[in-house]
Amino acid sequence: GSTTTEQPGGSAAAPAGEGKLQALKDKGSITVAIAGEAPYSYEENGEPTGATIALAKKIFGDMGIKEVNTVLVDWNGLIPGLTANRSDAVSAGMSILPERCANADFSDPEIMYTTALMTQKGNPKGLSDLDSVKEKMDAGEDIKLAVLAGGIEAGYADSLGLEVQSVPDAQTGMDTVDNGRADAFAMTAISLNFMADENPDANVEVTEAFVQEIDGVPQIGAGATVFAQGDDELREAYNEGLAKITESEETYLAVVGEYGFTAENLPPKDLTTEELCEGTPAP
Amino acid sequence: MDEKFAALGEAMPRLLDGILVTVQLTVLGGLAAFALSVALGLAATHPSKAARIPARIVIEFFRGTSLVVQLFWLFYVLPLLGMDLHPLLVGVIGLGLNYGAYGAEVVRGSINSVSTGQWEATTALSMGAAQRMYRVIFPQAWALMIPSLNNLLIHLMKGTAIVSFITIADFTYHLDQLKRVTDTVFAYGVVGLLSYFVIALVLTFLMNTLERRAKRKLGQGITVKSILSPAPTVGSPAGGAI
Amino acid sequence: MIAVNTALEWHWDSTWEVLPTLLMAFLKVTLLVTVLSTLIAAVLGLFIAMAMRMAPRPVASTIKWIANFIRMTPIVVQLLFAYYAFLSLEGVTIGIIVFGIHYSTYMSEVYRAGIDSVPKGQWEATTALSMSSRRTWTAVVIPQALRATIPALGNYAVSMFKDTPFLLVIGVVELVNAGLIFGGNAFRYVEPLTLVGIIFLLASYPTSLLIGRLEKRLAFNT
Amino acid sequence: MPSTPDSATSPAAAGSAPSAPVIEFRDVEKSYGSNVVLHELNFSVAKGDRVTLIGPSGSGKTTILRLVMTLEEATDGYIFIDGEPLTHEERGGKRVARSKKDQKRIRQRIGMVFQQFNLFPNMSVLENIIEAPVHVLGQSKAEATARAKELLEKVGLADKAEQHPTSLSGGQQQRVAIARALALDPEILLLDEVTSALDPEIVGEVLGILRNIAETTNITMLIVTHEMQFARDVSNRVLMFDGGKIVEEAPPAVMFSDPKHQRTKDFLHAVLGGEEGTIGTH
Amino acid sequence: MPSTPDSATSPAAAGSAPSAPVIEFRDVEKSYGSNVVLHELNFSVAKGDRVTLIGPSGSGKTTILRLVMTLEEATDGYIFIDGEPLTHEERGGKRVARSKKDQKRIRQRIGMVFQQFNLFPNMSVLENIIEAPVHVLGQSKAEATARAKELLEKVGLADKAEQHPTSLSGGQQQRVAIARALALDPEILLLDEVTSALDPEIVGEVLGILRNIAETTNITMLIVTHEMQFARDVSNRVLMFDGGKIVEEAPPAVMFSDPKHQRTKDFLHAVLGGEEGTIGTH
Ligand SMILES: Nc1ncnc2c1ncn2[C@@H]1O[C@H](COP(=O)(O)OP(=O)(O)OP(=O)(O)O)[C@@H](O)[C@H]1O
Ligand SMILES: Nc1ncnc2c1ncn2[C@@H]1O[C@H](COP(=O)(O)OP(=O)(O)OP(=O)(O)O)[C@@H](O)[C@H]1O
Ligand SMILES: [Mg+2]
Ligand SMILES: [Mg+2]
Repeated sequence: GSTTTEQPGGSAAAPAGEGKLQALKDKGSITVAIAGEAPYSYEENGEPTGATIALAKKIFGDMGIKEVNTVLVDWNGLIPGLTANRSDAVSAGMSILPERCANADFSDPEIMYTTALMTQKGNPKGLSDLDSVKEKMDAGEDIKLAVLAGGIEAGYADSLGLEVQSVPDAQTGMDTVDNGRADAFAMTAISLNFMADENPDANVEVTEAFVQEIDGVPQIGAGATVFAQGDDELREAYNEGLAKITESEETYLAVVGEYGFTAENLPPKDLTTEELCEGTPAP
Repeated sequence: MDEKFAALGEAMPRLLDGILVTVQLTVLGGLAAFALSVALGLAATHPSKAARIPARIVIEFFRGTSLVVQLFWLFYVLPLLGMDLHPLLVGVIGLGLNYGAYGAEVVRGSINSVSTGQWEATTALSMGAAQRMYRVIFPQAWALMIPSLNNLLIHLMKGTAIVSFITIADFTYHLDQLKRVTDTVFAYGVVGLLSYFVIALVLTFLMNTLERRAKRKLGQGITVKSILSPAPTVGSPAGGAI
Repeated sequence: MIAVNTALEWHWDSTWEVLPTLLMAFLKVTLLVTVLSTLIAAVLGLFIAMAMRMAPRPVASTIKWIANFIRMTPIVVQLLFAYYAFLSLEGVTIGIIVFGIHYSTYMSEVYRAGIDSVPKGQWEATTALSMSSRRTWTAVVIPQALRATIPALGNYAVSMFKDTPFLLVIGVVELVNAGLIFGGNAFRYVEPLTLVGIIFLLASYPTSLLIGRLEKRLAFNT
Repeated sequence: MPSTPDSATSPAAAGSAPSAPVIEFRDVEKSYGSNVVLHELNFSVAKGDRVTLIGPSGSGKTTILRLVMTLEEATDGYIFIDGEPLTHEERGGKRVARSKKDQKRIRQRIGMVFQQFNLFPNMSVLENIIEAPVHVLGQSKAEATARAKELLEKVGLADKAEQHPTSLSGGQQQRVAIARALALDPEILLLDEVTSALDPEIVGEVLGILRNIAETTNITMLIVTHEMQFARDVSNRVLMFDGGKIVEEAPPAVMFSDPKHQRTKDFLHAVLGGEEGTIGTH
Repeated sequence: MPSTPDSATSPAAAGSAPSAPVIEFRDVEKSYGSNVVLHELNFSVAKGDRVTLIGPSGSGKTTILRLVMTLEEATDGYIFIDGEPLTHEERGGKRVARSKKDQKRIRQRIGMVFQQFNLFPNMSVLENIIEAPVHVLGQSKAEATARAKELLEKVGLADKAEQHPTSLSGGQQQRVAIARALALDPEILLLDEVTSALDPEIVGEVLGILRNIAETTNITMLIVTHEMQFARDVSNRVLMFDGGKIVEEAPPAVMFSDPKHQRTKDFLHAVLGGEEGTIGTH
């Protein structure tokens, strides 16, 4: 079961720190927090599914933790829930960012992110990336750009000085484009492509993915599972399992391929969480 | 339209679960808020400063900050201090604290608006402080406070719509799911708002009945029409707001 | 319990980083929505109160039930409904309109009570002086009714202010949402949310005190 | 339009020739729901009459004044002011309401002073008094102010013009209310227990002012009061009411020294503390 | 502890030997802020005395009763009940407050009837009366009820025991309030304008009851009233107050027929409508 109301009471998570891994193995189940974002981790017909869920099920399953329970929370509740011990890990493809590393521990990179724009079919305003949006805006064209409230693209737009509309969720972002309230919706390429595929009737298309540069620095994003600080044993065990999957394109796509992931999303072997945490990703 | 109702039928068990959660939160939160209202309200009218000042601080604190922030703290920060509560319990406590602080003002105002003559009569009859409150003042203040408490209860019921924020799958949460398979106007507009309205009307009816009983005990009449009327009382002892 | 310590530690650098963002969100959204919605609610509320008093019965009771419906259903659901039903409007605009309409139903009751609070003797005196109904309203009833209503209207404005975090359901980045987003990005929640709480208290408590004093002064002079 | 009725029941004011009554009640009935408050009431008041209405609580005295002031409407029957029907008239054998405009025109000749003063708290004393002259009669502000000052002088409050009514004592407020009613130069003045909300010691001031008005003007007065001494001093007729009917009618000298009806005797006994003979003649 | 003071100013009730005063005011001063309401007041009341306090509005009459009932505290000076200090006592040359417990014990000997009755609307008539006997004196419910019925009989309301106070007329409510005060068997009964909220015709009933109590019991009474007739009938001493001071003190027969002080003359003139000599002796 996955909805919170079915929880017996208190938190379902095991106590943090030493011995946690063993405790989870003994229990045979683990609780991961998700934010309900397709195609990473979400619920369909009340059942958790998605790419990171598939990863979690495979990796934890191989460790002997057969059951992966999910708790669906608001994006902003993922990390507080983890520190408050309301979950054992966060499986939502959260980006590894330097400021985050000080307050929680990421696994090794699981997903490489690129950005894309969703536009109406035929891309009437001829937009290709955020720089093109900026150019046209500066040229006085009336371009409305939607971003997810609190999303990483909101940060990009802010750095570029773009006027934006915030939307509460991805679905709404697509609706705004479909209805013409916005001309483009910036988000990760994976999410946009997945949504566009799921909704063939919607009057939307997705641009080629791009890597946004801010002040000349390419913003390479990589997502990972998050563990509470101190759960080193658990995280290392997870990383071991993850390494077996990210070993080759083949093993990687066997797990996440069905959720629209491609080779592009496979993290390069030499990219480490430490580097990303220091803010010096390899080009 | 048919397919929407089909979707509604399919979602019905979950929607009913959601309504049950919402009603649970409303009733339990309401009871918690009421208990707190009385405790804080009595403390706030107490002659001793040692009782009054802490009560005032608690009241002002919980009235002055937002329910969303309070829920966040209770849900995510309390566990760090070693208090690990079930989400539903967090919801009940959060609603209870926030609306209880407002309710305390209602209780305080109602107690203060029992006429000074009644207070003086208890002195003239040598009644003790507890006896005075329990047997004379509170029963009269009770009739005065019900309409305002009803307003607060409706507010509390409306406030429960935010609890999906702390992972509770309440009615609004399931409306969001329904929206995905039908559309917004149908899910929020027709199903959602109407259901909430019915819950609010039922609550109001119950509270009006309570008020009628209380007033009858005081020998005051109250019409059937006023029981059915959902209009709020303003210029309440709390000063009107909320 | 290492996590406990880091999560609850107070980081001054995070504090200084988030404070400007919060203040901007407070000024540009929270305050803007509160002020504009209060204006809408105050004007619309008066119209509703007048319509309920003067319109023919069926119209008046229709208005009354609509007002009750709006008043007794969650503003969160109303926001969601309006946000998705009127996709051409921006979140902040939706917020201002929904808050304005929702609270106008409360304010109409305040006006009604204010008008009712003008003693019957005052109305009778205007009849005894053969005053016109227009003059009765403008010179006697409204000036007296407003005295009784201003504090209550102020209290509703404060209460609206405290409801603005509900805007987060439609993605409007007001004060609380700005704090949460900062938390979500930096994984630090203690500083932003404490500051949010303090800003709320700083804004609402003095306002309430002011209204309380206004209330006393107006009551004394009547 | 009915013809001006003959003054049938009204003994005209002492010495004057019989003239059309200023107020006439003809078969007036008033009920609230099933509660009949006035029963087929007939009486009339001649110009310059000072009529006092006395009687136990609930006997309908206030209701009569309120009917004249059009604060209430009679359930049946007709009231005439200077021979003209007030709220209803008989037309083709039917009782029909008069237009608001007609009612308003007639109402302008009538002034009323209330037990609770009912001054407008949002206006100064002067503004209270000039309100109706300026906005109803259309007098200029200067003209109305000059007259208001005269009236304030008359009630002994010339120095209070700029004050707020709430800062005045009860007796002072009541005197302002009297000035306000007089500012419209009414032909008829209705006074409903104008002293019963006042402290006993202040009552005298207000009664003194009213006595003075009665002596120096020719305004027709209808007075409800529990002050038997005042009734005696000021009025030329006393009507004793009970249960919505006139029980007895007489000049005050007769009514107080030698009441005919048992109900009147009982009432006077209760009100005067068992000494109904003790109210002296001046 | 001060010694029991001699009854210095109190003319004891007719015929009885001089005894310790039941109430004594010694240099009592009361002010609200800078407004001094009672000035160094000295007087005492002997057992069985019926003292009427008269005087213009604001002269401090109510304040005196409220001080005795401990609804207010004196700003200076001492009040003794049966020789025992009430709210404050002198200890080591200093004025110190007595404990709440002591105050409560003394207060139990005093009953008060208010102008506005102040019956508890959440209780029936009977419950109002037995409330204090049961919950303060600890009587059994049966015992208290029996006594309450007796008292209701005495005030003529035996049939109203189960009714709600709000369903009674003002006069009936006041009679219940009297019964309620008597149910505690007070030694002292304080009555503050108990008839002034009543309709004039009903006043007599209530005064009759009080007269009866005065005649059939030995309760010490302190009465504030505007009913001079009643003061005359019931009391054996009248204290005339003005500006928080006793202006004149005399038996009623003397006070009403031959007041010495000009202030008293003026007051009686105003209250009695200029006929201060007209109150007859019974
Ligand atoms: N608005 C009303 N609705 C119902 N009944 C009313 C209303 N106004 C007056 N009455 C009733 O009409 C009757 C006469 O009332 P009215 O005020 O004329 O008496 P009154 O002689 O002036 O008495 P009082 O001396 O107490 O002022 C009373 O029985 C009263 O209850
Ligand atoms: N709570 C109070 N605060 C301030 N002043 C007060 C208070 N109670 C009474 N006073 C003042 O004390 C003075 C005496 O009041 P008190 O009520 O004793 O007069 P009284 O003789 O009973 O008058 P009345 O005949 O009008 O009842 C008055 O000037 C009054 O304004
Ligand atoms: Mg009357
Ligand atoms: Mg008094």
